[in-house]
Amino acid sequence: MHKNPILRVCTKILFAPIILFGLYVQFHGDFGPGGGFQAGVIVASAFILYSIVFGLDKGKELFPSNVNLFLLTLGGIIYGGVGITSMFLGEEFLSYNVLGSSPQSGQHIGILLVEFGVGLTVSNVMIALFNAFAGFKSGKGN
Amino acid sequence: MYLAALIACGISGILILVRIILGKTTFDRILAINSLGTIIVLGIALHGFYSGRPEFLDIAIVYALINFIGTIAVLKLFSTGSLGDIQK
Amino acid sequence: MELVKDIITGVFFFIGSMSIIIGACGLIKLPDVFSRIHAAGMIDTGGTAFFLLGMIVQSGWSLITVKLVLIGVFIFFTSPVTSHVTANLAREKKLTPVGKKIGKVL
Amino acid sequence: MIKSFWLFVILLGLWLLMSGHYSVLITSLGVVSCAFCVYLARRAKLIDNEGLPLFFFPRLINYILWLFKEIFNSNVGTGKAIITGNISPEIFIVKSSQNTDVARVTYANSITLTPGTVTTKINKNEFEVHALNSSFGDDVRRNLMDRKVKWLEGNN
Amino acid sequence: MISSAMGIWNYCIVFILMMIGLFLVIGRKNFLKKIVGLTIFQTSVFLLYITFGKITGATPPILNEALDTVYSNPLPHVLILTAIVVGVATTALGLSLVLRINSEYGSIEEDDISAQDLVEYHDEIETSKEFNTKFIK
Amino acid sequence: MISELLINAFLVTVMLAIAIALLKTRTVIFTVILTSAYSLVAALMFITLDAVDVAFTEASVGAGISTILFLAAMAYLPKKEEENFSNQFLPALSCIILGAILIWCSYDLPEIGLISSPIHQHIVPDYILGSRNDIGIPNIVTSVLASYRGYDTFGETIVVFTAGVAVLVLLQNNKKNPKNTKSKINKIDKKVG
Amino acid sequence: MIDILINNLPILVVLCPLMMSLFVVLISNNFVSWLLTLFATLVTFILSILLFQEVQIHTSISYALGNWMPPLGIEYVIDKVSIIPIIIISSISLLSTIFSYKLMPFDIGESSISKVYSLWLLAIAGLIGLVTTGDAFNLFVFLEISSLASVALVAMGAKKDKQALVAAYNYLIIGAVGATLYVIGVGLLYSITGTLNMEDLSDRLKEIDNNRALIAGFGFMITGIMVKAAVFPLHIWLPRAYSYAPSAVSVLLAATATKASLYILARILFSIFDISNDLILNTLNYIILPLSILAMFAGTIMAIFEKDIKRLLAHSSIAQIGYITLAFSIGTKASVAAGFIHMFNHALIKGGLFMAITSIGYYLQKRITINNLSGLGKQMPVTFFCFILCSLSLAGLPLTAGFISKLYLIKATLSSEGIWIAFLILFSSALSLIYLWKMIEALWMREPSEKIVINENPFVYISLLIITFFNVYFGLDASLIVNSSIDAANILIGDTK
Repeated sequence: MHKNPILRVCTKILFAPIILFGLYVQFHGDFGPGGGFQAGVIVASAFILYSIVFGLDKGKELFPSNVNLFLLTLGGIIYGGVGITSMFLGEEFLSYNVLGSSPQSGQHIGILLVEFGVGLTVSNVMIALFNAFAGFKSGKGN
Repeated sequence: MYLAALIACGISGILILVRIILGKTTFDRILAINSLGTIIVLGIALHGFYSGRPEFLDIAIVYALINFIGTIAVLKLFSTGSLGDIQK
Repeated sequence: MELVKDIITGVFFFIGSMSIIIGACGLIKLPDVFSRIHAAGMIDTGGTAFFLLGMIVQSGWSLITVKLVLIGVFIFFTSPVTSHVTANLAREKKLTPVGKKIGKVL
Repeated sequence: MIKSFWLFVILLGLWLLMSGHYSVLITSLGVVSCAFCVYLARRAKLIDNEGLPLFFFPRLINYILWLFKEIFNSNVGTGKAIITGNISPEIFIVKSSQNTDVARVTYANSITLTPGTVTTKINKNEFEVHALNSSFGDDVRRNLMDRKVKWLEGNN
Repeated sequence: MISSAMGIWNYCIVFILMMIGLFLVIGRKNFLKKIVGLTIFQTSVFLLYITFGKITGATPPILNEALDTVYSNPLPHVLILTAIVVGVATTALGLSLVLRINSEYGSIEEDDISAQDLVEYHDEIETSKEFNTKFIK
Repeated sequence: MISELLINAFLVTVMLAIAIALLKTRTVIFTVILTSAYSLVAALMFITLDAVDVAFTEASVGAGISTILFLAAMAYLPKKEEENFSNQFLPALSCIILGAILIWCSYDLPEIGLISSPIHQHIVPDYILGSRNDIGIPNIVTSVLASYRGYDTFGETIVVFTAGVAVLVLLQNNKKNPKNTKSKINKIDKKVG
Repeated sequence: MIDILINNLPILVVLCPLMMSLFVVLISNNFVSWLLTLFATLVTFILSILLFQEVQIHTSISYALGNWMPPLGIEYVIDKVSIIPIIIISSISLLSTIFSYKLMPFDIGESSISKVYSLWLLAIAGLIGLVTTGDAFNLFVFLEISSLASVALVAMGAKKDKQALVAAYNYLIIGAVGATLYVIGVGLLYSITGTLNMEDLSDRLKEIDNNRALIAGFGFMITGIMVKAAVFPLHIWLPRAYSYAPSAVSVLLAATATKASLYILARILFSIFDISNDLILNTLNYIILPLSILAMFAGTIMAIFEKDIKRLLAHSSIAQIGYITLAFSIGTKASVAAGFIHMFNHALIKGGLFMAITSIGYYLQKRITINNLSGLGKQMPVTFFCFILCSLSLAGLPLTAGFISKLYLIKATLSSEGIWIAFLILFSSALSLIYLWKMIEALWMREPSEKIVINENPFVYISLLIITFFNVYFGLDASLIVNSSIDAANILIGDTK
């Protein structure tokens, strides 16, 4: 489908704004609807659009699968890491109060980081899922 | 006023749904579902105004986005037989 | 002032409602995919534009307006793409449109 | 590089318009996000005349207003055609006179965007157009929109 | 009166939707359709939860300046956010299994597959044939 | 506020229509399209029920990603479902019984939208107050999601992670070079004896 | 530092395998990934032992996650009840990780080992999280983690036999339906009480009676968990899933997965709801009791006629689950204690049997059927010896762990329900001797059908030896298990009866 100029031009123009919108949703989850999951899916959908239009190989070139795997775990590690940090600071797992100078700022930092971890994992898992499904080579049958 | 607009959306939504269920070719269905998406985007925006909290328009944008990508994906599936490769 | 706003919005909404309902009717009534695309185009352009305009009038200068404009821009950007790709594929899959052909066709 | 900068500015403007929260944290996150987007766009090799048609900008407003008028007119026309059932679909070829792909895409999209006419195929500078009835077809064949897009494109 | 009737109508339809989903899961033999049924089933359960959380005349649970605003119940929303993501994870895993099944068996109809399995099982048990030929060779 | 309920009732009925169409159809692509439509309408319903975050997620995850995954998988699957009416009695009966139980119990469920029911009185006021004072975030859903019930969200991230790893493992197995594998297996065999 | 460790024990037990699974994915070296897995399970085991000691001192530890007081936030509760499944899971997972070292690369191929170990850890973490949590919805999340991970692990058997895929698919779909039913139940209960915390839920449920939503909610929750626990008519996913899974995975799943669900079942029956409630009494007497008796016989009889040995053991698991639910359904302190004793012992027994059988099958490289086994026992004396001991334990012969649980079960039934149930238990145990004898006969008495030279590998049988040792040890001195089970029963049944 990349031969079709309309689709190609449109994808090229939309790619960056979609990712920006995803990041906007990511960081404004505190104020309105949105947050890690939704943002992750939106960012992933930009990559998926790119892969659909330009082909899976181009998509993997843009976003190599080992980087994908690394970021996929990094999200979980960030989330867990925030919890463990608060544990080392003498509170329970995932109690953000101790992360900042005041409980409220601690909560802010904690929620921001945690949502970022969620977004990272979700977006990378979605991209990985899409790549795995679209690039599936059937063995026998079919 | 908003309610009237919502009702209009509802009516045309039903009509489009009829087309989706009747639809002869798959292209008809894709077209109809794309229109349904647009109607729902409008419905979301209108409902925000109707219920007095119009600041949640992000959902409508996401909706439009997902609608677009979904349609492109279906069409890609039809043109090449899979979402991955780029035949032709 | 509020009244004027409301009236303008009402007019816009009326036009928008008409165009989406007529579009939906067209979607059912018209004979084949290619002509139905026009009806879908009516929903995507006329309906969206007037509904969004009506809401913009109501919201005045605020973030909401920005979002509404963004929705409009997005739909105006993507609607022709999907319409075109649908039509293109339908042509490639050898669906022959109802009606006459003028001259040679690609 | 200049184009990347412009993309960054545009994206940042978009962020600031959407955000509505101008605390230091959120704004700096916005700057980082925009930089990240530009980086990705550069990586994906999207920043060229197609991905960022800057040369449209000077005349864009004028064109959009004109396009809206056209869309309104053809909406009315299509509505009438649907209600009265006065349709005689036709399919034909028009030539486009633009030089760049972006401009051709703009032209094709503008044709599609006005209800009543749809571009069904594109082959270099020939478009196959499907029209709901001959009056829409005549509108396209008069090449008014073609000239308008040519004007929008400028002398690029 | 009307509102309570509407409420019961809502509940009943949501329950019927659930059962349609469940029926697709347990009644259909096509593996893909089962997953679709699961999606429908789960989405309907989400609807049930969200219906519990609604308060008439309230606004979405996002604070605004006014102190006397009534907000709908945010807890079901949180639970369902979790459940949606869990649901999509299940769907993805199920789909990948279906893909593998199709590439191994050449079919995704339960009857076909169990027939193939039965033949194979019988062969192995009765004749104690070496079952992983691709391994040994 | 009857109009709210009317909108809900309308949307639920639309969903019922889609579900019935799903029961009838045997074409895979149509099934996928209808599922997508079902999710879309469900998301609209979530908005009318004030659950904006859920609608956001349902629209992006339920309607977007699941549909794309279905489509991606569909490319390799048979396009038609076989007609098969045998053995549908027992499943149908059990579904009807379960549905009847649920409808029977709906008599005692709290009325929709009643603010005095315990579900709205017990913990939730604390969340609303706490979100304003302790956490300082306008979106109560986010504050409950990430702070009060942050551990649920952690679990959910792990679920997504699990699914990702599982799918990678499952779908990559096929693509290996068979020659390579065999030699490795032989090596293991030798080692073990 | 030690302070932090002790204070956060309840969460660390879950967190250790969970976080390690994130790191294991990234490692490409197979040996290192196994080593990390071993390390994580070892630490988990040590932590759970520490936790056991803590619980002996404090009776009940409540851990408020995020420092939010329980009805607001999620709470982890570890008391003398939940420590039993934690110990079971952590010990079995340690043993089966050792066991998996040689078998895993063989069963699934070398290329994806690190990812499989990550899933392995996730399954363990999910199971432990499932039993530690005190929040009805958080339970669902961990239920899904463990079930998704174990589905993927079962599907890994496809390398050897493609039927594993169908088995995994059925496991996934039935499991997901079960989980959704559970969610419906939680939702109905939530709608009438407004809380998700189990303790709070049980307090608030006491004030409500004769409510239809309560009855339906209870029914859905129980049904959902019963699907996961493979209680008799809902067990259809189990035999296939266990028999086609890779060897090490079937050890892990058979010994732990259903135990966690059974624990949840006990929690719902006795802790969230109240045993004095008519609803619960009726459910126990008229639904769970007959089902358990059916399960005992159906499982045993299916096992007798089964030729595929892994499936045979899976069928026997269904019968054993029947014993446990039977013990729960009688509902006295003694019987619930007997249920927990049997839960523990069954984990040991089934773990041992599956280890023995799969390590034989490992050398066999064929489907493990009765015919294929002929004469192999002579060539593998250690494995065979352990197999015999575990079998005796399953049949409930004296001086084995199985005997203790049967003894307590029969004592409990005699004191409350009368003689006929005790008779049925004895009868089905006697029946189980038939299939055990069938296997032993094949292994020892027959001549091998073809010549296979087998050298036993210590890495494979070391964990088998350990598990067999405990099978015998707890047959001789069962005070540890019996005492902790009686404590658990005391907490669950409380003073209401």
